[in-house]
Amino acid sequence: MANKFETIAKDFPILSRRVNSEPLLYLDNAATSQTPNQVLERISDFYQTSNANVHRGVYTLANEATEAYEQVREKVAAFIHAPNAKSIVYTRSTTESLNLIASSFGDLVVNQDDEILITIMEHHSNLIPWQQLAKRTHAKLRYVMLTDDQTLDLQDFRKKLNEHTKIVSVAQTSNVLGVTNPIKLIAKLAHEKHAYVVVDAAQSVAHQKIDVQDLNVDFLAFSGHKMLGPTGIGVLFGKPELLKVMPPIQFGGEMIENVTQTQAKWQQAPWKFEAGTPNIGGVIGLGAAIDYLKAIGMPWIEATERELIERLLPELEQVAGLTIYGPQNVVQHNGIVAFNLKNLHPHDVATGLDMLGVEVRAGHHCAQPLMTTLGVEATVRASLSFYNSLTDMDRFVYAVKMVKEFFDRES
Amino acid sequence: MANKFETIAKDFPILSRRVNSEPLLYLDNAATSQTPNQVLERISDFYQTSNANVHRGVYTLANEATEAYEQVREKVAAFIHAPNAKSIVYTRSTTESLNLIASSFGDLVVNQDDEILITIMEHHSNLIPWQQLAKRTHAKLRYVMLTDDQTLDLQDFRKKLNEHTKIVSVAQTSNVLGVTNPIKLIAKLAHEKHAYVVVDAAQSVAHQKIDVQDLNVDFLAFSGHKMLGPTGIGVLFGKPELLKVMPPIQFGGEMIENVTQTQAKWQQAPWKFEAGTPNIGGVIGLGAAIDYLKAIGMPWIEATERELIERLLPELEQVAGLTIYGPQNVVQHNGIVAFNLKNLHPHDVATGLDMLGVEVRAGHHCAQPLMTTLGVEATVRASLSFYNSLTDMDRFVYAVKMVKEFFDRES
Amino acid sequence: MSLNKLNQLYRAVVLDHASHPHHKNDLADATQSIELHNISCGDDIRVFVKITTNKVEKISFTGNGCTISQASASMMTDALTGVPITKALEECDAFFQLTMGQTVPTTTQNDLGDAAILGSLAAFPARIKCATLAWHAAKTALGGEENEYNNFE
Amino acid sequence: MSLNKLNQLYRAVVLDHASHPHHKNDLADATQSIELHNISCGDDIRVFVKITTNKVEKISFTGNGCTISQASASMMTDALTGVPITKALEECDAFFQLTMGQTVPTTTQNDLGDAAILGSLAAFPARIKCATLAWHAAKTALGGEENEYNNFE
Ligand SMILES: Cc1ncc(COP(=O)(O)O)c(C=O)c1O
Ligand SMILES: Cc1ncc(COP(=O)(O)O)c(C=O)c1O
Repeated sequence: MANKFETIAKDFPILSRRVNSEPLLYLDNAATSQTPNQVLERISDFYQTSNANVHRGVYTLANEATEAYEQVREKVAAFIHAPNAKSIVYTRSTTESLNLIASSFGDLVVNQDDEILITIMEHHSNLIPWQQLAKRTHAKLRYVMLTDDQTLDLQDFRKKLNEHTKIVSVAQTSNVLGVTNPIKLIAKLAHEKHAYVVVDAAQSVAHQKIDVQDLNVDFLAFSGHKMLGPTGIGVLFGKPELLKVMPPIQFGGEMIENVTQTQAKWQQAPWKFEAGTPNIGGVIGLGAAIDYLKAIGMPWIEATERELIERLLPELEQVAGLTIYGPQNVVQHNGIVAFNLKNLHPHDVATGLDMLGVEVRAGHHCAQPLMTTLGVEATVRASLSFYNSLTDMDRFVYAVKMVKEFFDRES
Repeated sequence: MANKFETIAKDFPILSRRVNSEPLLYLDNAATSQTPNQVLERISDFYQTSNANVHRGVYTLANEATEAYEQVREKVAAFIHAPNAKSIVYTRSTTESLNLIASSFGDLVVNQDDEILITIMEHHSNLIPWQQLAKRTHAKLRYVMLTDDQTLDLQDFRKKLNEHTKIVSVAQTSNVLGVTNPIKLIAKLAHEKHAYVVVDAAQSVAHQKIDVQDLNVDFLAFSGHKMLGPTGIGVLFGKPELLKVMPPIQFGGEMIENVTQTQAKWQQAPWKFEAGTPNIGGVIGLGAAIDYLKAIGMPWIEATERELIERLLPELEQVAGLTIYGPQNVVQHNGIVAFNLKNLHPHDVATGLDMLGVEVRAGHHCAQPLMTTLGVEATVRASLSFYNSLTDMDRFVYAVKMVKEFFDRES
Repeated sequence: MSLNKLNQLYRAVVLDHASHPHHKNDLADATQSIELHNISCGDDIRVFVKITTNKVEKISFTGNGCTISQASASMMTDALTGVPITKALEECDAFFQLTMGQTVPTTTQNDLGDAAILGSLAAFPARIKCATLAWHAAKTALGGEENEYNNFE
Repeated sequence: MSLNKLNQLYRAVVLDHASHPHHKNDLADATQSIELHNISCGDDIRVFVKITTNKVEKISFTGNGCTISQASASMMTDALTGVPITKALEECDAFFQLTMGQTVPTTTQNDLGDAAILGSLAAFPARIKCATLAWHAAKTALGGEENEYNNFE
């Protein structure tokens, strides 16, 4: 396996840079993943050989660009086992995907006194769009809370799910708690109450195999930049029959079939949602990222990340005064580890780690209501990727201890 | 100058590829521009050395990324002489910028029976958002028509502009007619009637110097991919006092200051409009594109393109049965040349040209109401850039003649 | 110069169909009609069909477009007139395969008539949509494809 | 190992201000109060001022944050208490310059008191916002900066 790590590391030149004179140890993969050379080369190559606008020209170059752009749609569909490419809408990001559902589909199905059910662990991007929808429609936004072990409280979910629930929207993997929620079960229960199910897969798509048909979800959103792709490209999967009835929310070139001075007729889905020149280079990069992930293999990625977390978590727990959020049992905990050191503010800890070349997040992680529930202002968060090594885990724990010592000595 | 052309051509490797066994002659610059190596290298370099999410982390890498991202905002502001970086909002494209104005600002200021004034030469992206706004608000959408010379009829503009006009939205340069509209005058007249002025600068930003303060426009929109930058990044300039009162239309991470279970407080502009992870790589690329344009020099670009069009237009006019749309006087005509050959459908012409390696658009150019006004279904369109040469112009005219001969012989 | 390649596409029969299209008219007694647009260029085709006892008794078209789309529409009406619906749907699919460069049985090629020569389109991928528009409209009108376009808003 | 560099930032005086902040309380007779958030992390500071005859008679703060933000807020209240408004605004600007690594006159440094030592922040660019939050709130409360944040929606 050591060999595989070394080969992989070569694909990510940034991993061999230095930060504050120390070798970079990048542990903020939940914020954004690093981008392998293969993705960057594919993008450059596209611009240097086939760059043209899509869906517009009848000439050779435009046709090449359009084919490349549409082929990635097939690739994305296959990657999450969507029924067809038409169920894949390109967006900027998970955030835009979720906003599109809330604005277009939400306004279509949610009425006064209906309920929208989300969870207290949601990222702001899967929270504010629903909060706004609830305001617009005078519907009620409800939150499923946590168990004592800081995982999703399924009993509370069953309790809050009812005939008024129109939409259930939930993260597949929390970006703070290190838990993955039982989406298949949630979807089954929600569908029994005739609610639609939206899944925020931002934190899961690069870490486990996703099968939207097996999960039987209505919508699923994710971002290219968290799965080795470039920024600026996201995906919204929607069941074709739902995408079909949803109105577009941006208007302009490419998304229309016909326009007169007084009216316009839309294209069919997914194109009706893609107004204007899309992020063509971003789509090409996303395709390359999927190729890369598939070449490495999602099962290998899952297994490797499991090995890493099983090395990390027990060691981290040993550090005196260190609190880990989310489930304490390593088997339930995935590669996202939020924690705090007693009496130390997470920013100060992160600055200390930064001095040692270790890059972790400190803050509310765009999950302020969750912070309130956990009773903290902020946390430190380390998040792994398959390109991290076991040595990285040891180095990280050592760095945490050093930082703790530094502040313990000073204060 | 020949030397400068050769140096420039080296920056665009795509220009030396072949299409249908002929050297590529790319004349669809109005659809999207080609991307110089300098831009691609800057993007790759960013991913390989400083890639991190912006505005989120307190560690070194995140700080580098955020600074790079925000420095480009200053660069964009300087490029169009905006009063400050805070008046620059990053979007996906011109289309998204225009939708943002129509949805956020439009709904704020337009009421029943108000009028929105656009022109018949608008691209669908500067038309359908207003058509939809008019529908939502029961306002009236009016169109300024063309003179006999197929330029904007300023008399008609003065006639249709009145106290009910709330918004005037107009392209600085048409993507079909080869005309540039007198924005400064239009803005002056509109402001006299207390209307707000929106400018679609998609086709002008890469071809002339823009000074939003001198023009005194309220909003201005453009796309990176039409100015040597990557796809997926656009800009909305807005006067700070207007951006300040506009509500955001997408919600999520990054755009908030504070969130509770029941409410949220937005960041200030421009960040309140940038929900979720933005196209960071795209922003970096846009910065590099601006650097490239500035190094070449906007005055040089303008002069060079003028030289090209003055070579092209008279030659093209000589071709029997060829109709050029827009002003016939070369002095008024810029580097976008829409035309038709008698009895030939533009698609067939474009396929013929494609066989000769010449890539031009054929179709309605996302301007169907304009096509109706011109009395055509579609046109061929050749559009130039400073990286085209005088020889390219000659080759293009020769190719048009060959294609005409082919079809004349066949039919 | 490679305009010779154009000869493959613009053969006499294509140009002839385009300038003198067959069955280019409304059908007053149509049982179904479908309009489709070629989004990249604005070409539009409306196809009318009159079905009796599971047969395409009449099929015609109206609309504007390039040589290829007009010729293809004309050839389509020739090929499908008087043909049982199931067979007509098969011919549509065979035509799609042909334009994508796939081979189809000689008997099917024969059924397609003049349209079979548009197999040469495979060398002009950017123009395939021009040729297939009328056939998609026909297939939709015959119930073989869903019309996924939304209505005027 | 480069934790030594941390010593520059976390000197005794900083840690002392952070653990025993001065003027950390509401001001019942405040003439103005402003709350600001550090968006990347959720730190929040509310600054209260009581103005009499163009002077900062009292200034205090409440809120949560890291060592740097708490220490800086505490130092800010020390520096600005009793100072004429125009001078207080100048001190805010001087503090911003200092944290960006620019030099300011020694007399101004003296006016800033303990806060001057946060000039070492220039070596920690990611933390500048932590330190400046309280000063921006103060400047806004003193009318020197516009509060551009929108209200709760
Ligand atoms: C769970 C979750 N949802 C949504 C998002 C938003 O993703 P993006 O910023 O790419 O839109 C993130 C990432 O920050 C996330 O972790
Ligand atoms: C005049 C004009 N406006 C708007 C647009 C839309 O630009 P984009 O597709 O980059 O959003 C274009 C480009 O196609 C254009 O030519």
